[in-house]
Order: sequence, then structure tokens, then C-alpha cells
Amino acid sequence: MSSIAQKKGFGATIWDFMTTVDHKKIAILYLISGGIFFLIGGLEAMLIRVQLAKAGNDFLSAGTYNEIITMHGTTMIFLAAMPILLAFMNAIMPLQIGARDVAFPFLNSLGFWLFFFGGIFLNLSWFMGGAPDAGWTNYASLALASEGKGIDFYSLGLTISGFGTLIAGINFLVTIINMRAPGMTYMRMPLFTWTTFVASALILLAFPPLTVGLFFMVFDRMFDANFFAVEMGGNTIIWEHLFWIFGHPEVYILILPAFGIFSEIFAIFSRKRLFGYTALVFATILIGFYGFMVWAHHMFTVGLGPTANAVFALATMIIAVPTGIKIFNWLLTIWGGNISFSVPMIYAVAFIPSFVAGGVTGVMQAIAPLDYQLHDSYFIVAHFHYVIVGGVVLAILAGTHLYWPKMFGTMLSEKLGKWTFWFFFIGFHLTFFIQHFLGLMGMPRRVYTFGADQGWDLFNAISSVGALFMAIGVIILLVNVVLTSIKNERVGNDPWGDGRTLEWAIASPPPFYNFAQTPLVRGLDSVWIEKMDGNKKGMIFAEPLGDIHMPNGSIIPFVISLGMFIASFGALYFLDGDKPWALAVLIIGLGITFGSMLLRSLKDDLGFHITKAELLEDAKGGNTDGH
Amino acid sequence: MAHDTHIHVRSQAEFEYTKKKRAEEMRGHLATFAIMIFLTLIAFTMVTAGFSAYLIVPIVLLLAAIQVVLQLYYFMHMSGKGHGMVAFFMFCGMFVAFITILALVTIVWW
Amino acid sequence: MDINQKYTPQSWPEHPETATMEGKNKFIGFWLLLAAETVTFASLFATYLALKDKGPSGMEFSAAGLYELPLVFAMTMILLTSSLTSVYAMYHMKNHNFKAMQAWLGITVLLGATFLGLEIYEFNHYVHLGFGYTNSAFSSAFYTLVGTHGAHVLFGLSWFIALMLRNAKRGLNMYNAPKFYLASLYWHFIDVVWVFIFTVVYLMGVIG
Amino acid sequence: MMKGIKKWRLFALMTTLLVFLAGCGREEISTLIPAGKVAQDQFNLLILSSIVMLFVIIVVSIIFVLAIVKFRRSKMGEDMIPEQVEGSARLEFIWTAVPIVLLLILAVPTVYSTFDLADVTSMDVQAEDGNSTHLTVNVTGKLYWWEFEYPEQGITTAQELVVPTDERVYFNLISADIKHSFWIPSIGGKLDVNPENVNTFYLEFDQESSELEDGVFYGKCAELCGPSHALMDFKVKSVDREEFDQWVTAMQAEPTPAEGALAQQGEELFGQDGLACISCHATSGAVTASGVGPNMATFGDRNRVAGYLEHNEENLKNWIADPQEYKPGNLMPDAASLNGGNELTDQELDALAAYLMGLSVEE
Ligand code: HEA
Ligand code: HEA
Ligand SMILES: [Cu+2]
Repeated sequence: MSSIAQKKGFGATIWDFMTTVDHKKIAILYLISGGIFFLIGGLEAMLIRVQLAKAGNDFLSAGTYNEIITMHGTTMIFLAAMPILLAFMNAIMPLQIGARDVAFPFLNSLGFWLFFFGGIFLNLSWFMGGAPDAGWTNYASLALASEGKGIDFYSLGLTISGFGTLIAGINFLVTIINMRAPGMTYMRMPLFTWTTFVASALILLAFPPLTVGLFFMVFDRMFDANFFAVEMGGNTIIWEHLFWIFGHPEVYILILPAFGIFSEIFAIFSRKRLFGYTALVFATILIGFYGFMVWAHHMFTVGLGPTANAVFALATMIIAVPTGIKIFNWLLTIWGGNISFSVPMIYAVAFIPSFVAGGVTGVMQAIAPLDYQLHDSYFIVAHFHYVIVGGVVLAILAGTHLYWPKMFGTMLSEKLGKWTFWFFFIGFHLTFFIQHFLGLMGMPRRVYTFGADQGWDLFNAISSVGALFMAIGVIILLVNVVLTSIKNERVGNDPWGDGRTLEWAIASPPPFYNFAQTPLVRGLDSVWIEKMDGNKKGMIFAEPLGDIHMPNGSIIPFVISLGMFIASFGALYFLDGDKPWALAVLIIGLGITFGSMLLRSLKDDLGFHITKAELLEDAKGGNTDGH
Repeated sequence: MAHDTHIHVRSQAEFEYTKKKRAEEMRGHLATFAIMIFLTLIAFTMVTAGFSAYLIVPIVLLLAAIQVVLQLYYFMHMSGKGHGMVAFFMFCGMFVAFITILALVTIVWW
Repeated sequence: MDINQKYTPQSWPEHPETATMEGKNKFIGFWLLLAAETVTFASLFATYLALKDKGPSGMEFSAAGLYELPLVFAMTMILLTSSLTSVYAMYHMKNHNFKAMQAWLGITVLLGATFLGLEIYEFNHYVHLGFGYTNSAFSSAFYTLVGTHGAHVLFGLSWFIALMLRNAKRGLNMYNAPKFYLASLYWHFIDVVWVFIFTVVYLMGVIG
Repeated sequence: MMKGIKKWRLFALMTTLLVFLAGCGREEISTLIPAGKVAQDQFNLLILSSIVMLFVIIVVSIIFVLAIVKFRRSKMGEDMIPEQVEGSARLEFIWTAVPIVLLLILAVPTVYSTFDLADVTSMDVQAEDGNSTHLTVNVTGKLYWWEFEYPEQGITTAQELVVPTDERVYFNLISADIKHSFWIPSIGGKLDVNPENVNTFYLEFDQESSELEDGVFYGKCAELCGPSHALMDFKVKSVDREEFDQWVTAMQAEPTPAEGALAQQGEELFGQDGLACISCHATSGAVTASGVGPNMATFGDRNRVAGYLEHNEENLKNWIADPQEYKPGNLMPDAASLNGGNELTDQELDALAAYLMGLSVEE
């Protein structure tokens, strides 16, 4: 895919990626594995839509269907959307703030591998006695009663990948707090960096409740604890609270980086400064803040009582205000601009009406008494696919086109990109618009089949056709990726021509040490400022050229995660009695993990230096990958 | 990152001054510790003395809160220089912690 | 940064824990972790409070009847004192007095280990009374909350010990100073959590 | 009063519009065709909020379309550099204030309705004769079927809820196992059926179900509860008060013995000396105990077999022979396991079907 791949042998490339601590390569790892999980999740979505295409279909059995929706939701949220967004954060954010790398390169790699092995572990459940089947929300009474190991796969897998995500979040926060280039004040940070910052803060504070809940789940199922065991005094509502205290911020973890990507796109392709930058920043922070105070809107029908319902209803509605501020500022950004409809911009433009449609149904659901009707019906399914697919997935597709040149040094085809867009966009509205009405017509969600006597046949069939369109769009994208990589036409620093922020002032892909000299930032949209001042380089420097200190690559993160992965299998089976090997596996796995952690802390790893001479050599040869 | 540690050797006067400052600070810490022990004593005595629960609960919670403030601000230097972001995130964490606890004590059992 | 760089008290910076970029990063990152830990413990506390005294019908144990305050008082005093001794250790770290720092850390570790021993004794005692982990929702929540704190103590102790052993010969430098500092922060945080445990679990438990 | 009626007209207009849009859901189950006060309130909220949301969407769309039509590069020229506007405090104020106003419009009815629909204070109000003035039904959700107990009447039925029209009916909901959710879309929103606590709310049934094409309202389980969650349907018969009282009386009476040889053989099989179905399924309505299986007293009157299959002997026999085939994960043993491992003969199945279809309290 990149020039490195062609120069090195296949094995060496793999090893390179397994040991890398370079944020740009880790970004590629996130993108590829997130992409594969997206395809798996999408395939599961297709199976759902096939099953529901007609009344009384028996394509999937009841049990299998529940496994599929559970894995679809879990995979898409935890293993596809979030990691792909982490890929962009990794690839772009350090460049945007003019940093040499993230704050903790080693932990960055560890975070990825934990996510990766957690995801693999979760998906292996398909082949090892059944996937989780209690919905992605995994409500406790059903989860405790679920037979087989599916739920244990869910709890352990998400715990591992959750740790990975938490590490990534801390890493980005520290990077943004400490590693900004001179002059890059908080109020000069590009919006994508800002949204990365707030989303990471949400990760930091939202994942612990999930982890605790998952621990309870593991203890209840494996060690006979009684957190949720009603007859022993336990309470299943505790799970619901812990899950949603995490779950609602989680949806903003997804949408905020998406907002960030679109903010960049609107500015670049309208050739105009973001309208109301300050308002956009504060709206982002406000959304993050309110995001923690509304979780019970998922629990209106639980019976929390009218006071709680009313409070949470009002709190939820308030979020429409900062979100609206963002929408209108984007509209005013393109207003009076000079809009080029390149593929990323098409997505951004399509995002606005789609997301607003999804957002306003969210506000309708926030009306608690109305939600008694809407809750757990297809109206909800329509709402969240409108915000997620119409917001997050469109952002992912847009970001893929926008940042592909920066990550791989070559441009995806605009023509195929437009084909993908139209198929995906039309398919998306076809699939989900009609689901609002299915919900209002009384169709509950999570039903594996429905009777022909309820009047839902036609709309379901239409919805399934839409999904097919989306699949075609995705397949065209895959073709696009393959063709682009084969052609491999190299591009310069600023392939879109109107880049405004620091990542467009560096080679595509950037050298492994990023900026040879740390840039000096003179204002918001620093590259644009330099361009307007006639500075062809796009930046001025804050320091003379000198030696650069770089961290060494390391296989240890991979091994630590592998150990956790192995140990999880032991944990899964060691209480079964008939599997004496399981305890050994558990111990070996933990041994690998702790052993390699020990090794890491005992062996000083001080990195290496790139000398000034080498940098000069690099600059002359235009060699970008440093080898 | 290559140039971030230049070694600065302090003059004797400077050195003596910081040393004295530290020693003073340490005495402050000792006082803090004494207060914490004292607060703990009050809390335990109140409970063993068996006052009404309505009186005890708010007071022991208050005492705990004071102790935590002491730990954070004196032992952990949260008010010190360069702790702005630290304090911000700790407060966010406490905020989330607070609403979590509030929710689970109020709307789990109806 | 050069790991072999030798320092004297005079050349030792005023804030060695944040004098290097690595140090600064670790410092902020660790505090962020503590913010996350705050939420973690809040979830555990919240669950404990929701499940306090809840069990199968006819459960014989309740918080008011179970807890033994004198033991808890002793544990509290020990842990509070260990917090002070770790402050002493940091005091000497900043003065670049390695030996004194190691000594105070040693005392901290001893106190911590005593605390842990008492906690194990306490759990053991309750289990012998018949208050087992799987007994009731209350017991599960109690052991999980207090046990998680205990696990943190254990981790803190191991961390201190590992640092002391690893650096015994090397002395203080800019590479390990942040590590010592963070370990002591961690120790204070453990103390903070304990303050809430003895207040919310034990004191408020005993009054019912 | 007049004003109220006018408001209703507007709503009626919007209703037709929406129903048209929705391609007419079935009136047995659509929330768009409310048949009771609760659903009507919720429907009104739906209409109100839809209007507000449409307004939002229209405003956004207008700005949006104008922007992308007016400022495309083909019009502005390749090299044109637009003015780099920073923002506008006045605009920020407008698009903060206007949404707040819109939200306030929604907030007032939201809060009012939240408390109104949760108001169960009159549930325990008693009339002079010591009986409460309103009907209360205790609903228990069990793995894939519903039990309805009428505590004051001392009767229990399953799968088909019978209620009087034009009065408030209160419901106590609890689950016997997994969490479920109780939902009759055309009558009112759902309420969860939790394993650990009783939830209470009320519904009103304004229309007699006999007016519907299918003769019953459809009810659903709305919370994933296992493989057969999709099939955990129930039906609702709303009848006028008089008919309801008759039904109650009939339920309280001793069940009439089976008529006809075949049915009598079926009764035998059903009883303790046969397959012992009776140890899980009561056949008398006059019980208050919670059954392991659904109460069969009204089986012959039902609209569906197993809550969702068409009500005929064929389906019934299939179901008895192999319940797992029709509701995977349900707790009913298949007939063979009750019969010492032998499949039931066709004749035995016929007998059981004849017996069960004969169980009726309606004439
Ligand atoms: C990216 C993901 C994402 C996003 C951004 C949102 C955004 C919002 N969501 Fe959504 N939501 C989900 C993902 C998301 N949601 C998921 C996955 C579920 C289901 C989980 C499950 O059960 O499996 C869910 C469920 C869900 C529920 C629970 C429903 C139920 O189960 O009963 C509710 C209820 O209040 C809700 C509300 C909202 C609101 C008010 C917003 C707001 O943030 C939207 C704000 C945006 C706008 C309003 C549009 C722009 C604003 C303007 C143009 C200004 C003017 C507007 C007005 C005045 C209205 N959501
Ligand atoms: C990020 C989140 C996300 C995304 C992107 C999607 C995307 C899609 N979702 Fe999903 N969905 C959820 C999150 C998401 N969903 C969640 C959380 C739930 C709730 C689960 C629960 O109830 O617990 C849910 C539930 C859900 C349901 C309801 C199930 C039910 O309640 O019974 C449906 C039904 O239509 C559905 C459909 C779709 C479709 C058609 C897409 C499409 O947009 C998908 C488009 C992608 C493709 C079409 C890719 C296809 C790929 C190929 C064809 C190539 C395959 C080839 C190879 C493998 C090489 N989803
Ligand atoms: Cu939400």
C-alpha cells in the first residue's frame, strides 16, 4: 500500500507493523482492523435484513438471530466505528498540533493490540460454542440466564478492548495537553483536535463504569456473585445504569470526532475559515459535558418514577442546543464560501440533513411520555442509524477519502468515490427512513421474525433493498482501495490544494519523525495563514534543525496483549471442571503478560537519535520513510 | 525532546533557600497529618458514642470530604503549578462519580 | 535525557518529576488515570450502597451487625500514617537524598503490608462467621468494593518494592524520579479511597 | 370545551395526514391509530413534536440548499478566495435562543404528561362497598407468555387480557424470570416488567375490540427476553362493562365438564393420570395462584394458539407435539417426554385438541 511495503519483504513488513510505535503506522493498523470489523458487522447487518425481508422468514433461527444482532451492534460500535475514528485521530491529530509523536508511543501500540485481541476474542465466540445473544446492551437478567459461553466472551472481550481504548484516550489527552507546537494555543487547535480531546475525555470517564459493570457480570456468571441475581438480593437495574452511564457518552465519543472531521472538510472545501470557531469549540465541550447527565433517557420505561423521567427528559433536550449551534455554524461556513464538491465534501454536505433528521428524532424520544411508545421499537433503530450511519459512518467514509493521501500518499479515485457515495447514501435513507414508520406501526426491535398479519411486510422489504444498496456502495469502495493501491500515483503535501492546518504542510505520508523542525504556529489555520503570506512551505520553524530523539519499536505491547488473549481462554474455561488444561492456559497467559510487563519496566529503553546529517540527507532525497 | 534537560546548578543561596522552603512545607504536611488523624478520631468517636444517625451521617461525610481535600491539595499538591488540567479532570471525574452514586442510591429501588 | 547523568543536591531540579518531557507526560497521564479510577470506585461505591443489606430472604447478616470498628480504626491509622511516611519519602526525593527516601519508602511499605495483613485477617474472620462472597448481593458488593481497594494496596506495594529494588544501585536520576513521584501519588489516592471506605462502608454501616 | 374540540380537529387532520404517510398501519397494533386516552396523549405529543421537528428540518434545509446552490465553485470561479469571516455574535445568539424556545414548547407538555401518565394515586381508592373503584390487573411476564390475574375478582387468565372499556384499568407488572416489557401499541406506551420490582401504570380502552377486523388488540413484549422474544405476543379484548362483568362471573364458575367422548378422553390425558398437563396448567379461571404454564380456562375463546399462531386444532396439535419448534426456549416439555418417551398418537392429539378447544367461558 505504501512505498515501504514495496521495498521490504512481506515478513519484514508484518514484523515492522507488529513492533511499530509510530502513530502513523498504528493509525494504519487501526484503519485496517477497524475496516475489517466494519465489513463483518456489515455482513451481519445484511443477514439481519435478509431475515427480515419478508414475514415469517426462516433464513435464520431465533437463537442465531439474537447472536447476530448482538454481534452486529457490539462489533459496529466497539470494533468498527470507534477504532476507525481512533485511526484518524492517530494519523492526523499529532500532525495537526505539530507534535513529533504521541505522548506515549509504547502505550499507543499497547492500546491498539489490546483492542485488536479483544475484538478477535469476541468474534471467536462464533466458532467456540456460540456468540453472545443478549443484545449489545446485555441486560442483566437475560445475560445471566443465557446459556453457553457467549456472554463471557462478551464480557472478557470488551474488558480487554476497553482497556485498549482507555489507554488510547489517556494518550491523546496527554498528547494534546503537553505536546503542542509553540504557538499552538488551545484556541488555535484545529477542530478535529478539539473533538479528539473531548472525545478522549469522555473515554476516560465513561469507560470505567462499563468496566465495572462487566466485572460484575463476569463475577456473577463465573464466581456466583450476586450483583444481578434477584433472588439473592441483587438488582438488574444496576447493570442498566452502569451500562448507560457509559453508553450515552459512548455515542458522543463516536459523533464528536465525526463532527471534527466534517469541520475540517467544510473549511477546506469551502476555502473558508470555520464560522464561529469559538462557538464550535464551546459547543463541543458542552455536548461532552451534558453527555454525562442524560443516560437515563434509555431507561424511561424502566419505572424510575416521573420525577427522574422528567429531569432526564429535560436534560436530554438541552443537548439539541449546542448541536444546533454546530449545525448552523457549519451552514454559515459554507455560506459565502467557494464550494468544491470533491468526494469528502459531498459526504459532509449529505451529512447535514441526514444527521439533523436523526437528531430531531432523538429529541422526540427525549419526550419521556412519547418514548413510552417509541422505546424498543423500530423508531429507535431508525433514530440511531440516522445519527450513526448518517453521522459517524458518513464521517468515516469522508475521512477515508480526505486523509487517504495523507496516510498512504496516494488519492482514492474521485469517480468511484462518487459511485460509492450515491449507492450508500440512497441505500441508507431507503433502509432507515421507513423504519420510523415501522416503529410507529407497532413493530418492536430485536424480533427475529414477524407475522404477516401485522402490516409490516412492505416496509421491511423496502428496508432490506436499501441495505443491499449500501452493500454495493461499500463494495465499490473496496474496489476503489484496491485500484488506487495498484496505481499508486504519489501526491504532494497538500493534495486537496486548500489545506489549512499543519497536517497539510508535511509530506504525504509524513516521514516517520514527522516535522524535521517543530513548526511555529501564528494563528488558527496556520498553514492557510502562511499560504496567504506567500510562504510556499506552509510553515515557519520554531527551532533550528537538530538531532531528533525517537522511541524504539517494541514487540512487547503485542506480547502483553497476546498474553491477555491467551489468559482469557483460560478464564473462560477453568471453572468448567472437565477442562483441566484451562487453568494452565490462564496461568501461562497471565505469565506472558506480567513477564513482558516486568521486562519492559526492568529494561531501560531510551530510544535513539536521528542526526542532523541524516535529516538533511532525507530532505535532499525526498525520502519520506526514513529507511 | 532532545533538548529538554539542561542542567541548572543552583547557587548556594538559592539552594539553601529552597531547602528551607521544603522543610517548612514538610512541617505543614505534619500539621495536615495531625488534622487528618484528629478528624478520623472525631468520626470514630461519634459513631461509637451512638448519636442519632441523622446527625452522624452528614458529619462523617463532611469530615471525609475535608480529609480528601487535605490529601489532594496538600499531600498531592493539586493546587501547585502545572496542575490546572489535572484539577480540571479530577473535578470532572468527581462530578461523574457524584452523579453515578446519586443515581444508584436514589433510582434503583424506587 | 541521559540516564547516566549524575546529580548533586545542587544540580537536582526543583521539580524533578516534571523536569523532562517524559516526566511531564507521565505526570499528566497518571493524574488522568486517577480521574478514571475515581469513577471506577464511584461505580463500586454506588453499587455497594444500592445493595447494602440486600440478600435472600432470611439473610442473617447486616452491615450493622457485622463490622468491627476497632480493627477498622487500627487499619485507618496505619494507612493514614503510611500516607505521611510517603510524603517524607518525597521530601527527601526532592532534596536528592536517596538513602533517606529509600528508608521512608521502606517504612511505607511495611505499614502498607500491615494494613493488607489486617484486611486479609478481617475478610477471613467474616468468612468464618459464614459471610461468604456468594452469600448475598450485600456480601458480593462488600467484598468487591473493599477487595478492589485491597488489590490497589497490593499493587501499590509491589510498585514501591519494584522501584526500590530496581534503583537501589542506580540512585536517583531524572529517569526514575517521576516514577517514584507517581507511585507516591498512587499511594495517596489509595488513602483517599480508604477514607471513603471507612466512612461510607464501616461508619455508616455500623449506625445502620 | 369548544376550544378543546377545535384542537382535536387539527389533530384529526394531522392524524389522517400521518396515517396516510404511514401507509396505514393495522389498527389492531398501530400507535398512529390510538384507541385509548394514553395512546391518544402520546399521539398528540408525537404530532406536536413532529411539527416542531419539521420546522427545524425545513429551516435547516432552506439555508442548506441555498448555500450549496449559490456558492458552488462552478459559479464562484476556480481562484476566488472567499472572505474569511470569523463569526457573528448576533447569529450565535439567534440560533441558541430559537431552539431553546422550541424546546420549551416541548418541555411543558412533556413534564405534564410524564406526571399525568404516572399518576396511580386513585388506584387504591375504594368505593363505599369496600371494593376499589377501578379494575386492577396483576400482569406477570413469564418466558414467552403472559399471565393476567384479577386479584379482586379472584380469577386468572393468560395470553388474552379482557378489560372493560371507558374506564381506567390499573396494571401491576412483574416478571417471573427475565425482564420483559408490556406494550399494547394502540392503547398506550410500554412499561418494563422487571424481575425485582412491581411497576404500576394505567391504561384506558376507548374502543371495543369487537369493532376491529381481528376482534382483538395486539400486545407485544418489547424487551429482548430470549430466543422467542419475537413471539411473546398477547391479545386484548376490550368489552363494555356489562359484558366484562358477565365474563368475570363465568370465569368464577366451576368449569363445565368436557362434552363428547373425544374431549373426555382429552380431559383424561390432560389430567393427573394422563400426561399431567394439569400440574402446570390450571383449567379453572377461579384461581389466584401463579401458574407454571398458562391458565387454560378460556382456551376455546382465544384468538391465537401460543399467542401468535392461528387459532385452529392443527396448530394446537403441532404445538403440543413439539413446543420448541414453535417457541424456541420456552419452558413447556414436549409431549413425548411427558408420555414416557413415546410420541403421542394422532388420536391422542385429536383428543387433547378437542378438549382444549372446548374450554370456554364465553357462550
Ligand atoms: C452517534 C450516535 C448518537 C447520537 C449523536 C445521538 C444523539 C441523540 N440521541 Fe440517541 N441513541 C443512539 C445514538 C446516538 N444518539 C443509540 C445507539 C441509541 C440506542 C441504543 C440502544 O438502545 O441500543 C440511542 C437512543 C436514544 C434514546 C433512547 C430511546 C429509547 O431507547 O427509548 C434517546 C432518548 O432520549 C436518544 C436521544 C438522543 C438525543 C436527544 C440526541 C441529540 O444529541 C441529538 C441532537 C441533534 C439535533 C437535535 C439536531 C440538530 C439540532 C438543530 C438543528 C437545532 C434545533 C433543534 C431542535 C430545537 C430540536 N437517543
Ligand atoms: C456503528 C454502529 C452501526 C452501524 C454502522 C450499523 C449499520 C447497519 N445496521 Fe445496525 N445496529 C447497531 C449499530 C450499527 N449499525 C446497533 C448498536 C444495533 C442494536 C443491536 C441490538 O439491538 O443489540 C443495530 C441494530 C440493527 C438492526 C435492528 C436489529 C433488531 O433490532 O432486530 C438493523 C435492522 O435493520 C440494523 C441494520 C443495519 C444496516 C443495514 C446497516 C448498514 O449501514 C451496514 C452497511 C455496511 C455494509 C452493507 C457492509 C457490507 C459488506 C459487505 C457486503 C462485504 C462483505 C464482504 C466481506 C466480509 C469480504 N442494525
Ligand atoms: Cu443516549
